[in-house]
Amino acid sequence: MLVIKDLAVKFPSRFGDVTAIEDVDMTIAPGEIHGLVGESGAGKSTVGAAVIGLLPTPGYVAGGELTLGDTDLRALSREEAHRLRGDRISMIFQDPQTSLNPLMTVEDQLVETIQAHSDVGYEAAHKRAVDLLEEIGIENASARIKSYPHQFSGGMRQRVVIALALCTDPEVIIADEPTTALDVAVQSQVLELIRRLADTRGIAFMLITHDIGVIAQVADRVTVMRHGKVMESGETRQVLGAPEHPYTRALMAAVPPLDRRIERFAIPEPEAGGAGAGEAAERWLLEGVGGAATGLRVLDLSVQFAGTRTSLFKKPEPFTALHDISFEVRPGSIMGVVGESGSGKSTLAKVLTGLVSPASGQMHLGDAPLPGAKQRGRGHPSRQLIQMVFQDPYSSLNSRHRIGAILAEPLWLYGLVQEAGARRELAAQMLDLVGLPADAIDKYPHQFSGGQRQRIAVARALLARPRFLICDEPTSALDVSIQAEILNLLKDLQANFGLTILFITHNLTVVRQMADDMIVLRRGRIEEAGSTEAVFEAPQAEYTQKLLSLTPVMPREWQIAG
Amino acid sequence: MIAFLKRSEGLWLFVRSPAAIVAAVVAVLIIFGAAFAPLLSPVNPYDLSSFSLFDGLIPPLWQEGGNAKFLLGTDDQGRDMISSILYGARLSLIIGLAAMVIATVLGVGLGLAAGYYGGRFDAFVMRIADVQLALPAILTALLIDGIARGVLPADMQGDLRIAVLTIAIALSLWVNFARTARASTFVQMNKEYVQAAIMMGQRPARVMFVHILPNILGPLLVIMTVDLASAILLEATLSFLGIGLPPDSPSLGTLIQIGMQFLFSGEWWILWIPTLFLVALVVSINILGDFLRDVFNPRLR
Amino acid sequence: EPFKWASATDPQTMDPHAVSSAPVLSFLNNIYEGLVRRGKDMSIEPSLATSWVPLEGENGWRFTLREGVTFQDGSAFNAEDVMFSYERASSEASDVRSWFAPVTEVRVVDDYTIEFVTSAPNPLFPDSIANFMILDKGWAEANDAALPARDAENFATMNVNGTGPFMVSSRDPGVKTVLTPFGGWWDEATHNVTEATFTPIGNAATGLAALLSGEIDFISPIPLQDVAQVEGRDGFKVLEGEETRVIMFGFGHEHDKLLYSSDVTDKNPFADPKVRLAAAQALDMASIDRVLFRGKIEAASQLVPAGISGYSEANADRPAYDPEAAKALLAEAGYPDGFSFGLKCTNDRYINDEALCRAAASMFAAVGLNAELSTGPVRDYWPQLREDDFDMYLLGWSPGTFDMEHPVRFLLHTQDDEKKLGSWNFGNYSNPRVDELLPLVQQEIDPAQRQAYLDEIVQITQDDVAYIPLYTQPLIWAAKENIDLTQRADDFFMLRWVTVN
Amino acid sequence: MVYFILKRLVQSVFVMLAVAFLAFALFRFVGDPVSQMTGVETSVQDQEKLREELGLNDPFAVQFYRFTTDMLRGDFGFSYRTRQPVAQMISARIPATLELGFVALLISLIVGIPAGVYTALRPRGVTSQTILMVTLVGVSIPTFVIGIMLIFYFGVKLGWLPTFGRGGTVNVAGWETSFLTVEGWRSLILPALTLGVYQLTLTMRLVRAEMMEVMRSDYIRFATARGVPMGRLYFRHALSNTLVPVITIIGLQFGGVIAFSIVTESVFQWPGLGLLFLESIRFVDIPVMGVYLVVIALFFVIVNMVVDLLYVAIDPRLRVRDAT
Ligand SMILES: Nc1ncnc2c1ncn2[C@@H]1O[C@H](COP(=O)(O)OP(=O)(O)OP(=O)(O)O)[C@@H](O)[C@H]1O
Ligand SMILES: Nc1ncnc2c1ncn2[C@@H]1O[C@H](COP(=O)(O)OP(=O)(O)OP(=O)(O)O)[C@@H](O)[C@H]1O
Ligand SMILES: [Mg+2]
Ligand SMILES: [Mg+2]
Repeated sequence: MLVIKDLAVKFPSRFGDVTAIEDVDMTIAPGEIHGLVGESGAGKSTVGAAVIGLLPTPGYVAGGELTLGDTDLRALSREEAHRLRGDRISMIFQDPQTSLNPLMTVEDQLVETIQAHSDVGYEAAHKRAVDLLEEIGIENASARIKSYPHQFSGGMRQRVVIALALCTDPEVIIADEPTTALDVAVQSQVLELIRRLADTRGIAFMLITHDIGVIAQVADRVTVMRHGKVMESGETRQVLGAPEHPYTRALMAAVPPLDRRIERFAIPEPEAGGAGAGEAAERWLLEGVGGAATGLRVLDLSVQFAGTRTSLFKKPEPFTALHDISFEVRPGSIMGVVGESGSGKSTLAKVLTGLVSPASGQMHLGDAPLPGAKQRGRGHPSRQLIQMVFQDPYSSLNSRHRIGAILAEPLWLYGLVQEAGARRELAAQMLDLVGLPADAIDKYPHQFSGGQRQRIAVARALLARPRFLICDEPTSALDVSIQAEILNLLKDLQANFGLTILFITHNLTVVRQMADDMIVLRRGRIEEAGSTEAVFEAPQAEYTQKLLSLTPVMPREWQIAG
Repeated sequence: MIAFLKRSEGLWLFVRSPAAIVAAVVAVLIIFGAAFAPLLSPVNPYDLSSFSLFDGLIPPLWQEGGNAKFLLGTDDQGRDMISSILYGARLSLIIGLAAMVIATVLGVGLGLAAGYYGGRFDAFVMRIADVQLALPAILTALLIDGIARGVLPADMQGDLRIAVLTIAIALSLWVNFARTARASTFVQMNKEYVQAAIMMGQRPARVMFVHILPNILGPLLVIMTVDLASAILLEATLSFLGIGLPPDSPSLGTLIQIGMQFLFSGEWWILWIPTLFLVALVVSINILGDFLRDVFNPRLR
Repeated sequence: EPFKWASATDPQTMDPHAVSSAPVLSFLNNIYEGLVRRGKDMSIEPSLATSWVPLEGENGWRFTLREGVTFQDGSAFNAEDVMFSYERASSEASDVRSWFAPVTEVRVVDDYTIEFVTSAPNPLFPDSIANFMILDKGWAEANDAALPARDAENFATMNVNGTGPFMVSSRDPGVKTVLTPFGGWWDEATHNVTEATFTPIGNAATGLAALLSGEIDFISPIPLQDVAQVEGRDGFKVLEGEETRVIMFGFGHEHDKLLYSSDVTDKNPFADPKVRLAAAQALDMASIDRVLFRGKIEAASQLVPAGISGYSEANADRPAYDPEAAKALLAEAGYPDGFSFGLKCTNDRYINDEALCRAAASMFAAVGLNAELSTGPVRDYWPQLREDDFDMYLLGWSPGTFDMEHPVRFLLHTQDDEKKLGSWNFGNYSNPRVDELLPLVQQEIDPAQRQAYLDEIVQITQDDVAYIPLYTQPLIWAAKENIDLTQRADDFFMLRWVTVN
Repeated sequence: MVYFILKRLVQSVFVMLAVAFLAFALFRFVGDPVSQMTGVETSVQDQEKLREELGLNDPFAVQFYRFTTDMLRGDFGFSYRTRQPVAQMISARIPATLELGFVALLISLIVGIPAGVYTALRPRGVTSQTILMVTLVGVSIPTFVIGIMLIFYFGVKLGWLPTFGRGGTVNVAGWETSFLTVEGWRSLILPALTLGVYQLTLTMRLVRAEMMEVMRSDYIRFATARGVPMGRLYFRHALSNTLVPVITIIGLQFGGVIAFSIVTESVFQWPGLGLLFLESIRFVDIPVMGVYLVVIALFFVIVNMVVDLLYVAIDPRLRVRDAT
């Protein structure tokens, strides 16, 4: 039984100690999965790290109690604490790609861990390792155990990570976002495994995540955090089904439902400024659009990448990222593109924007043919007409440029506004339009939150007066609440300016909310295409059905209508 | 705004780091002294008529035989040590800085372009870098010295000595910049802001220099300080090998090389004072480089 | 006793005719011998020749060879070997050919008599071949070394077979050479060395450290400034002497304008003897001696030091240090504000050469002669001087024959390529009377008359300030206290005079 | 794998050719070999004749062609200075330089790696700060000054160690080694220290930086979280992951070792390639200088190949990919 009482953690900084978490209470019983949710920066990881005693320097536990069974975790010496780690408490990290030592075989790492905590010989340790791998679902474990981490797929690696955390039979496992980096398919397997282990072995799990769907699926109890404090805590059914705290309620409202379409998302706390302002920018945009929307047609498009060369004499096998795909985006509509990781979604965006050359096939923007990257000169009109909003708001803005410069760039580049003062003026209005304060213009990107940055990215795209906007997973790096804001903004833009949008995502629930039509990609081929409602209501392809069934959903009755 | 914040962030770290403060004070003092050498030093050691052999080998003031006219004593030519050192530091810094700037421009330019274009061009630049690496700094300097000696008329060699040395040192340093710039550019190329710029149809030069360059300055700045220190040392070593500056317009390295003759003859000040000065300069530049590394890599703090 | 010594450079070859450089000749003199050799005082004494007399009826000398001499490989020495060695040393591939320029014919009279015929009377010929070393004909021919190696190695580059007191027992070029006494040497060995190891040590400080740490017994030379340090230590001593080398400044007499001046570009002020004298008077030899040479040098008045045959006692004064007079002279010559010019110096040839030039430049500047100093390694130096690329330059000259005639021939006579006269007179100083006197000096047998001729030459060239002789280069050797050795004025180190106590 | 090695080979050939070209082209401008080869009294005509004989008057391209083809045939020509075959001179000096460089590198690794690990693990400790400061001062003093100081302290003042040369060497199958005699080892200590100090500092700082970086990686955090013993954590997990960048830099530093061995060898009269090279410069011994450069480039190329192979040995991700 892990008991956390009044826990407070502080980080000394140059402005004095920053309190990361405060007054955190939590109890996790054996065999229980205790979910910990909250937006980014809420202090979820800090709780986990404090329990296992691995707070990042210079953080320290400033107060409260931490007890595991009879042991007072705070009273342990450095050595004792280290001995306890693995033995009684273990931890699983988010990214299976980086959690394993790439230079050691899985066996080395397992055996080493087992031997560190129990006095067994190699043979016994090895046997235990193989058994464990088998138990958590790695086929042919006695052979695969000799492999290096890079020889496993992501899902298998996360299983190995779990095996490592399990191999010493701990009482508590802290899982910090164990599935965030994984596909829905793999995610559901891992979650199942965790559930099973909790049930069969009686291990207590602290499951940290920001995905409420995940919590809904497996957690027994849940704690909601915000700004380092516990907002609400209790049985999952209780907290999510009948939230009492307004924050929890707002959070629930922002979760897009999978099974129906809602017009707008409820937003926990509307941002200052809000939409509706920036009329001048709106007018300027409408001037440029000047009426009819533009569609896009793609015919038999293929994309190949050069494979890695392994022989001097053989030409490397090219890797085909897109196989003869054809589809059409109706003018003024939103087209959703879904598919698991590596299915070719970003590649499609890159071909359309001219970053990657197609191997074959044709593209038409409106009625005009759209040449591939190599034939598309820097001055080609499509460079302006097609704009893109990228996935990662942290890297899509040049962190060394001011917002003003970032926004003015398309105006200058496409010669839309000649005069510098006017460009700045327009940029300020555009900020207003996407709901940011005007003083943002002289700041740098790092001074904004992810959601704000994504708004800036949208503003930059709009300032080119595009007719066709590509959004490549624009919200996957964001919390649900912020995701909701961005999605609302995009919907508004589409409605107001007749923008045509290609919306790429791996999240089915988001697509359902956004897209008029959709295609499902898998390994570079279109598995299914059609209107969104049709696909969701009656999926034809087996793959689509599987995706739909694996997506974690909340029971319908928990959802608050938007 | 961000510059201000960054600066204040740096400033905050700086105030907490006594080593960096001391280093900065020492470096600033030396650089100041070097920059204003003509105003600060009692005599101009390059002006032959300003000193006389008659005053040769006078020890520093505090030692027996010292002379108030020559605070730190004189060398075997009767040159005032203070003046020689200030002027010498000036030359050393000029050579070091110039070499560093040339190496930076060359290395960063090539590295950026290699990272940006990749493929054949990248391979080509890297092979050239390999060739350069296969010829260590001292060899490069000897080679350049050799060409200059052969190609330039004898009377120009004295004047061009500084240029020759600078180029030689710069050539042996650029690879560092090129490799770092290239590696950083590769990282940046995958960042979405670069893709956005390319997608918008911006000119490659603009993408490289306006977008990418500011983002890779951090590690480059660290290399610049470290290389400034090694350039100054390299110049000293080249002087030792006899291909540095002539003794009548000495750099710190030349002064040390001259001083080596007096290592055991009792005139310790001719060697040790410039050596101490050089060590102080190089150490403080290196400490500042370390400090910058910390500032730019908050993860290592 | 084992003996270890070091010097700055390794002899580049073991072939006595391949390279005419001091390190090679000095080293090989311990292994090979010539017809004559120099004693401790540089005088000529019999070696492989027991006596020599001028030929009668023609110009030249007859040498009577020593009998019973064997080479180190056991073969006997006779006139054929001398003849062979002469042919070898005067061949085109030889670097010492010039010694035999006056020789027109060599005749083997019998096994132990040989005659050298010269084109003109040549009283100094025996002196001039003291370093002409004799090889065994049979050995050289059998080993394909009948000619000196020039651009490839041959057997004699690495192997030796002389008649001298020592033989090479192992050689690692540039690293170490071990010599052992030759048991069959004809002369009586006065040394007690059982094995001598030579190591080149290029860095002066390292060499000094090696001596002080006791790893070597003797080193030559050591830097002047370290003399006090060595002398001050127990168990070490310094041998100070004077080389015969006189260090001087030379002028571009025949240049019609200065090459490196920033103010006087249309004429050559150094063509005026007043200006040259002013330059000489500007130099404070006392300070140079005290500071740069730690009181170890002797100021020079002429191109050879006192004690060398032909030295002009009558002209033993050099211009006094007098900056005021120098300024006055410059004003008189039309340069009241002085002028600038280029001064060329070596930096690795003579002791403290660079420091000397810097000090001189500073002294010149004090009277208004603004020297643009350029110093460089000797590898670039001679070609520059040959191409007349200087206004004033530094030169050191050691009379190979230990006679005043030598510098007159090379440095004072007008350049004459055909007769190979004035070949090192880079500035082409030219005085008809000097040119006239040289043959007289060369052929005069009467010592008094010969000296009179030489006095006249010295007088003329001093008046003309043809060169500014500065000082005689000092010789500084250092050894452990228990080593007895002889320092000869040509800086040659003879193992046969070493005793380890 | 084979492809990888072949590709490196092709690149190496390019590097070698470029160096050969540079070596040759540049040294054509250094001094005048003829005036060095001949004595003071050789006439201008004789010199001209010799120049003709040596082919120094031939066109540039002809000379370069001769240079490379001769070299490929293993004919490295004769030294202008000693008239010995260059191949023989160079090969006689290689053992000295390689042994010196090897020991220096060894010192830098044996001391530098633990020191780097230590200072990374206790970044704020007094000992760490002292180590960092002392080594920093160490690399800021010119090598030649350090060398002479060591000689005077340990050689002259204390009389513990030889001041110059290699001491006793033993010839093993044509390789003169210092490793088999006490005297040889004693002679090695000071020069190797002098040469090693610089590399040591670099190695230490590099290991430190990499180690600090690695210590923050997820897999180290994970290994800590599952209680892997500290010793194993630092040395097995962390250190081995710093090796790839460290080896790269050490490979690159090889150039530095060779370059600085010129200085060290001249200070210690160490009969290696560097000393030979300096002498050759002094005498404008072009054939020796040219071959020296090419040999150094060859070492460099070989070291880099070895480094590449080491990567593969260290990092399983670089081994032949199996289908996953
Ligand atoms: N190393 C650190 N130094 C200073 N402050 C820190 C550090 N790590 C975390 N914090 C503070 O602790 C707070 C909580 O961070 P934590 O990583 O626990 O959030 P989280 O809920 O896990 O967020 P995410 O979902 O992004 O992982 C942050 O707002 C931050 O201010
Ligand atoms: N430059 C490239 N060179 C070689 N292969 C590439 C390149 N870019 C993408 N690929 C391959 O093409 C396939 C499709 O990649 P893409 O980035 O389009 O996937 P995605 O659907 O966007 O995945 P994610 O959801 O992870 O972003 C992947 O298997 C990827 O490995
Ligand atoms: Mg977290
Ligand atoms: Mg993608």
